[in-house]
Amino acid sequence: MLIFDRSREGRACASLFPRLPDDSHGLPGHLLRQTPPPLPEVTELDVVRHYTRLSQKNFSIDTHFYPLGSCTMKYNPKVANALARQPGFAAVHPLGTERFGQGTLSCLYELQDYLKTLTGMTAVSLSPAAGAQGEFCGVAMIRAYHEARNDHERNEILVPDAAHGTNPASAAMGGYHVREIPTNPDGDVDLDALKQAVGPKTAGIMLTNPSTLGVFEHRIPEIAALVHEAGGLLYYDGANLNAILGKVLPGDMGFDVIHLNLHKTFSTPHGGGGPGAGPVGVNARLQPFLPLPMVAKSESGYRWLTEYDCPQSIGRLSAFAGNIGVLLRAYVYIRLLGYRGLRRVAEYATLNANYLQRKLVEAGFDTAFPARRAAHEFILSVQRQKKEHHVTALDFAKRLLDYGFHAPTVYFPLLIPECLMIEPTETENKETLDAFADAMAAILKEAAEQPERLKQAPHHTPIRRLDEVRAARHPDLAWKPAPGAAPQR
Amino acid sequence: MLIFDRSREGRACASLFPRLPDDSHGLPGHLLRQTPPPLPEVTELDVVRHYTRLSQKNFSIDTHFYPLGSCTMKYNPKVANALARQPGFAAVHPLGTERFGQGTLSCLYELQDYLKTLTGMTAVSLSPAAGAQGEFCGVAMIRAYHEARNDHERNEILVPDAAHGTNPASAAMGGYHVREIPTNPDGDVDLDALKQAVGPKTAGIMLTNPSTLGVFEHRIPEIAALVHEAGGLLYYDGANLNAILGKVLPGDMGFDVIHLNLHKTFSTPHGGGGPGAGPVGVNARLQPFLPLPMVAKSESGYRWLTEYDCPQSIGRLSAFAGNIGVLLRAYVYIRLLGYRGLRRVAEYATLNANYLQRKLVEAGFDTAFPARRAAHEFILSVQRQKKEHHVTALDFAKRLLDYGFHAPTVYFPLLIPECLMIEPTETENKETLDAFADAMAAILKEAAEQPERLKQAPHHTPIRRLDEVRAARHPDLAWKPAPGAAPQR
Amino acid sequence: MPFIPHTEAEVRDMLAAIGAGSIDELFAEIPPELRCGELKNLPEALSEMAVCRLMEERAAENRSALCFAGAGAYEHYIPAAVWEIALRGEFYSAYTPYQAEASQGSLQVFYEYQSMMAGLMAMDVSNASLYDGASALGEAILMALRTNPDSRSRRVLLPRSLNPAYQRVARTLTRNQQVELVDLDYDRSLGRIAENALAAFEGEEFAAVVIPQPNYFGVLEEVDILADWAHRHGARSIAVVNPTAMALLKPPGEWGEHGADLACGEGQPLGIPLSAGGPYVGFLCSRQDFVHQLPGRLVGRTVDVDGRAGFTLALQPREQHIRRGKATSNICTNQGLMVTAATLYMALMGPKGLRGVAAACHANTSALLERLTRIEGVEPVFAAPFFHEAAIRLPRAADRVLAGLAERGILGGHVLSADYPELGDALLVCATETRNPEDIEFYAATLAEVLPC
Amino acid sequence: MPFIPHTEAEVRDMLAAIGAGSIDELFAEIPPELRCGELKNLPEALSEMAVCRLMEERAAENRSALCFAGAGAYEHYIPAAVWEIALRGEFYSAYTPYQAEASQGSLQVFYEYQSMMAGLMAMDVSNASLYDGASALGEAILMALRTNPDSRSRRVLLPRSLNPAYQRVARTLTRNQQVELVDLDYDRSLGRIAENALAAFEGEEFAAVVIPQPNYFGVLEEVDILADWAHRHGARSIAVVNPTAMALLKPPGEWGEHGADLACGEGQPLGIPLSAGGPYVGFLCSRQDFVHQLPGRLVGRTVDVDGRAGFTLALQPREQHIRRGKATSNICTNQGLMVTAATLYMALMGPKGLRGVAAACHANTSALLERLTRIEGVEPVFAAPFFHEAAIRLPRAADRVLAGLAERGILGGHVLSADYPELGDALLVCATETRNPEDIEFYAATLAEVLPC
Repeated sequence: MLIFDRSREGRACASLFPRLPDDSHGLPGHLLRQTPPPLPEVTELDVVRHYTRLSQKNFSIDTHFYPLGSCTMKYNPKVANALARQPGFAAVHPLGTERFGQGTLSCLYELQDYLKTLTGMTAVSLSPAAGAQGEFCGVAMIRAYHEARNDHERNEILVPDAAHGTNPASAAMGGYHVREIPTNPDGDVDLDALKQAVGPKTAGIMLTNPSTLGVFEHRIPEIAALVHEAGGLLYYDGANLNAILGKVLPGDMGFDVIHLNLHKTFSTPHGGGGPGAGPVGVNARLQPFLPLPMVAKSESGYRWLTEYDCPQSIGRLSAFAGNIGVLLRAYVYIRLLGYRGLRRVAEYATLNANYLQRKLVEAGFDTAFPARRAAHEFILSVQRQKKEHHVTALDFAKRLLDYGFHAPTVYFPLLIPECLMIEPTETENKETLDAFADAMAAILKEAAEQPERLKQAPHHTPIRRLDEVRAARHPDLAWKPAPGAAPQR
Repeated sequence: MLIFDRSREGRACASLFPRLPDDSHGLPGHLLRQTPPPLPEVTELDVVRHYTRLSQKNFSIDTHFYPLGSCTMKYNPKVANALARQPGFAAVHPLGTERFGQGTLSCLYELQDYLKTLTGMTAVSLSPAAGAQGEFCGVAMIRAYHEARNDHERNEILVPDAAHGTNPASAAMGGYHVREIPTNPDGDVDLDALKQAVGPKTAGIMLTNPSTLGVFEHRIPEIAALVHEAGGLLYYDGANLNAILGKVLPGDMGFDVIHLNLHKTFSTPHGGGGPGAGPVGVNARLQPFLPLPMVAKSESGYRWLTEYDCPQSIGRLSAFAGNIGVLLRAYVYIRLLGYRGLRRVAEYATLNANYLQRKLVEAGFDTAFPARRAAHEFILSVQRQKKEHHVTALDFAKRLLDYGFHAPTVYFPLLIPECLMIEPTETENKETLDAFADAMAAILKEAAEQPERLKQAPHHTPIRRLDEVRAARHPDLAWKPAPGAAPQR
Repeated sequence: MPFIPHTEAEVRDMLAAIGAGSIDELFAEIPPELRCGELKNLPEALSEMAVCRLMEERAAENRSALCFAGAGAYEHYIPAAVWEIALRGEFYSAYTPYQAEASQGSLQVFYEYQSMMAGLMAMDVSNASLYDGASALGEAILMALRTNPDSRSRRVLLPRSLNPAYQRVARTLTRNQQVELVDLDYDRSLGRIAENALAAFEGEEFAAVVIPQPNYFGVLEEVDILADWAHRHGARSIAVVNPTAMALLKPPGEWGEHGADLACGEGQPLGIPLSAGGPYVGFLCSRQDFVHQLPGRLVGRTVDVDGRAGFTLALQPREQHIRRGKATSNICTNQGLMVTAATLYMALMGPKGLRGVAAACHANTSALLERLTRIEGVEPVFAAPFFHEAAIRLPRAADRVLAGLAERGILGGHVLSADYPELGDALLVCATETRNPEDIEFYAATLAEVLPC
Repeated sequence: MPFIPHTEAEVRDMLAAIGAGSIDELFAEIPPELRCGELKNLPEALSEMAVCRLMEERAAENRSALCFAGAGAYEHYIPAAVWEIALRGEFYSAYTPYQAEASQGSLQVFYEYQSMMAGLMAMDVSNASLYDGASALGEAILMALRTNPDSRSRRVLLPRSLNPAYQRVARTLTRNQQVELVDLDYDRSLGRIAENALAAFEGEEFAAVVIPQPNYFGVLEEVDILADWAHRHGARSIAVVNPTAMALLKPPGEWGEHGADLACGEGQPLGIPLSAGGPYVGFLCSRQDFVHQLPGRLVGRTVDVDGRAGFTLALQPREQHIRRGKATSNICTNQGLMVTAATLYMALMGPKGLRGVAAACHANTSALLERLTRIEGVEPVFAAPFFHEAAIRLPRAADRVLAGLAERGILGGHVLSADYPELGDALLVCATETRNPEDIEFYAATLAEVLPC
């Protein structure tokens, strides 16, 4: 039932109406709305009951294990939310930050510093609102760098075929052609192919390390040398930084620019899809091009850096300064963990991944790169089960929901057929991993003995498998008032 | 699964440990604990996930219609909670209230005034922590009044047989004998019986009006006259005040003392059983005996009244000043509704009750007092269905859970056999009442056609009917560490 | 109409269904002469926005204080997860869990609370809470009398070292029950129950003895001796303890040879905000064989018809809604929401965390006492070991010193002279884990500044 | 170990299962020369209590301001129920709803949001949000180009009366896409798009025209004329609107003869706190036939195998995780939590409530303007009707006036001279429904006091 179905003409949350002296506003009639917007007319109880019950239909970290590869669904500390939402932070108008928001600015300034240290970069801008915006930014800085050197021939960005879809999409938004680099059977970049691809047209390469295949690209120094020698730059997609936090610095691997996903590595909430935050870090040669604003410290306090300070900046990405509430949560997280705790993140994320991989291999699953150590995530392929029992990765995923576990990422990366990408994160305990492995083993047995159980799964969720074809062919994207409905007054 | 089952030795929420300079405290060994308390050793994620999922097993106003007679389960405005929990209110130490809590005291002072107006009483003390404590208080004041007049022979409190169990229990705690007064078939007090009972031993009478039978005792002026002429006092149990708020003042009905249930009439939360608040109001003759503390206003600000100001007070009921956080919520509620809104509470609660009663009578249910107008609640009896189909009020109650409705109050009042006491409150809308009536009608049909559906209900709740006999015979009231478990360090 | 959903059309339809011409007609059974007019001396409705602004102003009229007061209510750090979860609508807006199948969330929480409290106290059972610590003591005294029908006495020994507020509440609650509360004096130099005062009662009969730990002065009582004394005199021993302290100190169940019979106290330190005094939560634990005399709610674990473990209100025949005038108490609620918060707090802190809090409180108060008594004219009142409070004697009127500190934003403690004139200008001070060295130094420096005035 | 559950015994067992001797061994594939040492210039861990105290100090370093600034971010009253529900763990800690069966809560919320936004804008469809209003405009411009392949032009008319921050972001986002953004000047006395400026472009070809309502100066544009102009010139019309205003003003779908083609803007006024600038939420609505060119998430309603209504991500082939380099955008999130809050806000306010907010904002800003321009030397800059912001001209340096007001706790508005030097010492002021008559009087009195300095 939609909230609109609960609406009754004349019902309202009366205590939310501001008191009006009078409603004659004197605005010109031809610019006015003629019929009220078709928003629901309900009481506060209707709203609270409707959305509370809706919330209960969600899986979430707070209720379920969420081994969603490449998404780093770790526990989001409650205190980070509580502190970031304090009225002292929430009430600051963005255009009054320098005069009324020195406390906010001090946190942002320190966060810039912490992220520099954690990435081995020279400077950081916190303004990108999400990983993809950080990527766009990184590409734009690469472009600005080459253009500033009057190096206009470089029109290609290299991207491994295993990369996140955002990498080529961001390169395209930056006006680049995308050239895919194949992957070796061991999961590393095909160096020979890279050598052939790299050249005077190469603006840069976008890499995740550990890669989306869940393994550490250990020839990264060679890759860096190759690209740099050709005049290109290296972009680090920070999606998998959780695997190496405090262990290896992207700057030390030779990367020139990096974006971070604070909603992954620094445990800010995913919120059902956002808001995230995607700060970018650069080494000295890209520093002039960082997006605005950034925070600087002076004797009179903290202040925003603007176009006057940074004339070569690629510009602004949002009307104000990005997702500050998210940045404050990440700041709190870093202060809670300290440098030792941040390093432990990578250690225990890696321990959990390798342990769970071992348990699942023992249970009879095929892993994509059996010879390799898993980073913080790993990939199973159920291609064999598909051949033998006609069950797919999607069927495994849906059946897991019945067992009370969120599904892993499926069908990514694209080059592993029928794959399940599993990232347990460091905040889950051994019993949960064991219970998940047991569920996977049980489903494997079901796949052989009663494959229909999987194909028709899930059975116990609020709804079952949806008609995606109908959703695509006849998209119903918005409720509309019934055509015959009396016009609302 | 209990939280203890999730415990693992050595696991902890490390960020919650205070930093200690050193742990050598030098306290005498024979006064120290030898083994750590058997609290669970878990992480914050364990705690959040465990209790979030537990919460989802509850019915609540925020998720379900709760037609629980005599409990006034109306919507609890979210803003009342948000405001009462502001750090400015939450951080005040009780012994620093006069110096650091003038804002809190101003709200309490005004609340005292509002409740005086709403009850027609001369003075109010907010200190009782719940309705039952308010009742105890009222009885104790009646006793103190008679003792102050050296009227020591009065050792009886009259209580109608339909009264809440707390009434006789509170009278007993006040040291009184309880004498029950029977009820007429029309639901009113048996005046002849009252005339016979009242006399020189009568300390007072405890009444709810509208009564627990859901009807307004319209001979209340006669009752008041009878008791007062005999030298007794009238106590008003405020449990049902929602029915007459702003319509009739208990003071005008002749009552000398009243308690209020703020968690009913003033919409403070029930919280799974508490905290409530049970302020008491009195007319002039009982004023000297009110419980402490109360708030007074002087030129230098607000201050607590103490034993020095009120030497005849019955004393204190709690270490400090009662459930102040609850009082603040009630204050907010009153400010949101204003005097017109408070009066509407009774109007629409009564409208909903009479409408729902009519719907259920039409559906074929027997109502306890068909000749009477329902107040804010009414009583059905399924005695006929019990005789015909062997289904009980409890069966109806349990089956309602399957339909997504909380059960009404059952088997109270005791004098109506197989009764269901239904109070919809003013905050529920017509569709909800209609849906509830439809569910009741469907269950009535089931009762005739497939009574086992009722007897074995509920079918769809997280657990089904519990073995109460086992719970009573072999009470398991606390988890204990397994006897063989390794001693915790 | 705030919080009322009815549209005009619906009101018409509903009245028609009822067969009434107006809402007012529904009140026809009320004698007209009783009806009141509009209560215009109540305020007009405010919008939620206006109420927020009003309450923010009121909150701002409360001044924030650097708190060094205890005396029964303690500032502790409350982990953010506690109220985040406790205030979920499913807990906040649920009723008393009479319908077990619809209330497994609250019921299991209460069962876990009972388990944790029993464990912390090393007692067999705990009820699901009472209003606050002081009223819990009142109920404990009445319960002790019920469990001791063989005693010819209805006298109860009440130490003067017990929180005076608790003494007062115990008197209010037991006054009409033929109970005699007998004062037991304290040692003026040690600050704990005086050996000679106890000796003076040797051979007399008492129904119960109340034993605080730590006592009101923060001082540790010799609980083994006291519990054994009670037992020897046929009296029930009633422990009144601070729950935080029990992570560090010997719990009531282990006092003396037999353990205390009852243990009660204030649960506020377990995650409940100070909030000017309430709502708090009283706990009451007892020996297994007294369980039928416990007042208040109890939750038990049992199984459902399918054999699954489940929880339900247990032993309800003790209670007023069944036994009415013969119930163990008139109480018909627990402090459910506070219990939920306390359970979350204890689960989050665990044995190590709670012990850490206790140890930090003791260390901070020790540091505070040491630092304050370096000030000229300030001295400790008592010599015996203490937990997280201590009395200091000041060289001038304690109340005026407190006023001076308050002007500088410090709640400097609680003046003892009203209840204990014999102690002179004594102040009860407290430094929990929330106070850091800079706070203590600031207090000391300010006190030094205020004192000479 | 904060947030890490592993006990020592478990680590041993897990390593044994893996066949590794230590955790460090798990990192053996990383070339040793790349490994970093301990990052000691990061701080040590703090306890949650210490972090709270730190952040409370930082929050206190933020001074509270009586806010009269708008310029793209607006202080509105946020009903308490909004974030109470939006922050429930099930919304807060959920991922993007790829697994529909495990995400019906978020999916239905997003569908309802899309429905509400489409209804508010009188457009056919809305996406499930973008980062903020400015980036939504950037995406809208790129989308307009994609939907207009017949146009030989890649020129887009960008009014100078549009928020300058939006102009900047549009430039950043479109710079590498061969788009030419062409300035469209405003009338110096009316404060809206100048008729003669538009006339100067008559006959030229544009791919899109951006139309703000209200514009940056708070002034109402003649949207019907502008939308029709765009249509006549083969250009897509892109509305940039304030969502609160749309409860009062003609919505984009009804502009001119055909309605705007796209409508975008900032959703912050719909229940999102100011929070120094973010996170906010951008909305983007369009005509039905452009839906395959929409960037960002879209949720559709469909049925499950049992025929029950359910919700799922729709038209995913538009997106980067499927189409990669050829996607409609690189965006792979929406602002889910903000969308949830905005949905709750709109549901709570309803049509009457939102209109009431809009009307109160207009009335308050009218009163503010009237009151401020009674001060000697203060005058309105523009003569045309406005919504809830207005520009005033000051008799001395606007920035110094603002500094004077700030000293007295007032955020007096936003200085226009940096972006519009031609306007002199102009200040953009705003009074939403949160400002009451006393606030306005206080501002005026303070301004009168500050001005002569």
